[in-house]
Amino acid sequence: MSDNEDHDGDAPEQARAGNVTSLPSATHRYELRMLEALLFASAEPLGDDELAARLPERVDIPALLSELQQAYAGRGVNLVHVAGKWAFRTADDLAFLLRREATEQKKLSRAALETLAIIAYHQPVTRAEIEEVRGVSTSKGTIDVLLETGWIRMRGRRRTPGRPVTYGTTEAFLDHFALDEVRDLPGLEELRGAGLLDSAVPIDFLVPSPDDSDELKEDEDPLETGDMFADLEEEDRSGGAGDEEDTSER
Amino acid sequence: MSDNEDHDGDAPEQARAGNVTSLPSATHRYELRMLEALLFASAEPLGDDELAARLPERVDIPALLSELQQAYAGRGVNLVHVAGKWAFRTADDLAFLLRREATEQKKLSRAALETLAIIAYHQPVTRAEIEEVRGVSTSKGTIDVLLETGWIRMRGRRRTPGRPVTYGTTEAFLDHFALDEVRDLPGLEELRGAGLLDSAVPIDFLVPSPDDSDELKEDEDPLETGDMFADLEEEDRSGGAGDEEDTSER
Amino acid sequence: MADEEPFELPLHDAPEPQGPALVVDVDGYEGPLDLLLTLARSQKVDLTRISILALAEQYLTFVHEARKLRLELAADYLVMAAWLAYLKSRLLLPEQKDDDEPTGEELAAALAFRLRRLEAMREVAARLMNRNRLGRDVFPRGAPETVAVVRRSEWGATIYDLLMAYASQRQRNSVTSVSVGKRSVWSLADARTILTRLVGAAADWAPIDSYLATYMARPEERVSVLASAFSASLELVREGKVELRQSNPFAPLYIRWRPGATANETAAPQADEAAQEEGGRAPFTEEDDER
Repeated sequence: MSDNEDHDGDAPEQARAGNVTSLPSATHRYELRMLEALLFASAEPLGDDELAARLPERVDIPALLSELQQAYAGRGVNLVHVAGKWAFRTADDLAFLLRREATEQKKLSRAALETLAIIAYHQPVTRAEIEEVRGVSTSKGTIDVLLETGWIRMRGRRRTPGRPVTYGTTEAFLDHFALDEVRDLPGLEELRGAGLLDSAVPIDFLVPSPDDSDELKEDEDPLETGDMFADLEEEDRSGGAGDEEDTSER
Repeated sequence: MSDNEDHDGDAPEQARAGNVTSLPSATHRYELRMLEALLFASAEPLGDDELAARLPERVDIPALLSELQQAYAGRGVNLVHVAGKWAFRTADDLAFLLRREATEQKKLSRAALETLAIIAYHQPVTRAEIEEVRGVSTSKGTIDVLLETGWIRMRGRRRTPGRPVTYGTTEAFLDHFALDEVRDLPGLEELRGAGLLDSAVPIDFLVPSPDDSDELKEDEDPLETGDMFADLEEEDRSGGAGDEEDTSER
Repeated sequence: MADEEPFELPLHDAPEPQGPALVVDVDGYEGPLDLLLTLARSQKVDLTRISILALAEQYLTFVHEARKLRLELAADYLVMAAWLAYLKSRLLLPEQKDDDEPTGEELAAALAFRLRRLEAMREVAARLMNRNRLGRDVFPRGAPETVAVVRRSEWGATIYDLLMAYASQRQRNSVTSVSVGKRSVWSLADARTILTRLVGAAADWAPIDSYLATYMARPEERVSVLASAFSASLELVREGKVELRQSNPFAPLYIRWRPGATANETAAPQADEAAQEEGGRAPFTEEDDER
């Protein structure tokens, strides 16, 4: 037991080192044990005064603390000084032991699914265009959730007044939906064949053939630095109606 | 990350000291630290399987545990084996120091204490059997108080007429009374030797020993869903005398 | 342990076979077996060497005294008394050879066993309580570091969900635009009601468009509003209620309430029809009937 020996070894060493403090090594050890137990059992970090109140009077608390701290220095648990008080804490490098990953299965809301579908089929597409297809305004939250899935991305800015951000799908989108390329998304006839569209759709009803190529279109400008954050917020401010829609639609 | 540096620093030292054992000493020390951190961080005892799940695969957990236990043997905090698991607990001789940490313990009535002892030593045991030993009917309140402590549990149903619920002790019981297993109950051997754990009048053969294993006995059926609540009440109704006794008992 | 309840009753509670201590209420005992155990202790001998006969007598005396004092005794105590009386008789009477029942000695042994077992349970309960107990004598880590759970969301959606969402919303929107068109048609009755109300309230010529402006905000309704309003105004002219004027083709069309046919006059017969109900609502009622 290397740790124990280390510790046991300390007392005689100290005794040898200085005769003044050598005498009460059993007492010293007992004091160290008391301090250790107090700090271990306490629900809160303990300050010097709190320790003093619980330990016998003549105990040299600072000396004991620094000894205990050294004893635990290389260990799995360390004695740390936090906010002027003392507490045992798991060593920083072992924090990963106390972490567990939990994956939560979440389902996309209908609004998010619809928005995602429009982005997939109509990309590159702006928020205003999504709203036009859906017939309702789209909350920023919906776009945010989709960005979080990693399935959509901001592609650029449309070269029109207001220079709105254009959205498109990502490779992760293709991965998730097991699509080889975005052009594999079924077209009008296939949707109808699958019974997803009934035959009563108007004559001018079109299902675009999607294109997620990285290359910007002629009417797209690249995103500027900072677009990732600042401009989304800007959009949010302009689309005040978005939040209302979120609740009404479901 | 001072801890990490310490750790790194130790390895070469140890390597210098003895070349034979030097090679895995850094790893060994790291494993010991991980084990220490895991056990120190938890207020509940951890079983070998729980430790194994959190430590790298090749780690020799039993060896590390006994090493750690020795390291802490004379300290203010000890590594103890309770309920078949491992936990750090303050040394028992320092109890006086920690009075302030003591949690308010609900005082058990004499009836509850006797009932607890009978459940512990005679488990699995039915209420009728408890009453037979005590010579008095047991109020539902007594069983409820014990269930509330978390020290006893309903195990199953005895396969006899009326299918009475059987009771046994829990892991929390073992943890609370610092018992490694139910066979470590104080005085168990003497009681068994004197035939006092037998339910019937003295016979020298067939001396049962208490058993808190989760596995049901041949004459036990599992509890059904809803047993936890409904059937206790049912029992209560049948044991009308119980309530009277409840007031007298205290 | 000082803080545990004692298992033995305090001495002053222990009843003497004779004397005022008997008045002690039975509530102090955990049932008849407990009472017997307390009485047995007063024999001051090892439980294995106790005189069951003497014990039975003590118990019966106790119960007798209690009844004399008209103390309420729980049924348990009386059952035990009856059993002990039986036991006493078995112990005192000579053995009967042809008896299937257990002998007095066997019964006495059974009682002695039960007393010893109860006492043993009390002893081990005390020993259990005196162990190092968690939270009283030994302590766990006061500030356990709980395992932090890092949540990662995994979004689920199938290609079918996606296509369903796409197809259904596109279809939904292609259908709703038709139904909006239907709803935006102005009926002749609507136009008549509104014109009567608005034009009747004004005194002079005014372009008919000025009355309709607010109803033509939605472009898809514009045509319908104009057409219905024009038809309605022609009808009102035929009835002699309003006058129309247009300077030349495609010039603004002016409308006014015909002088003499005041709004009040026209309202009067309608109000009659509506059985004197609120005049303001009457035109609606009339128009509804026409429909």
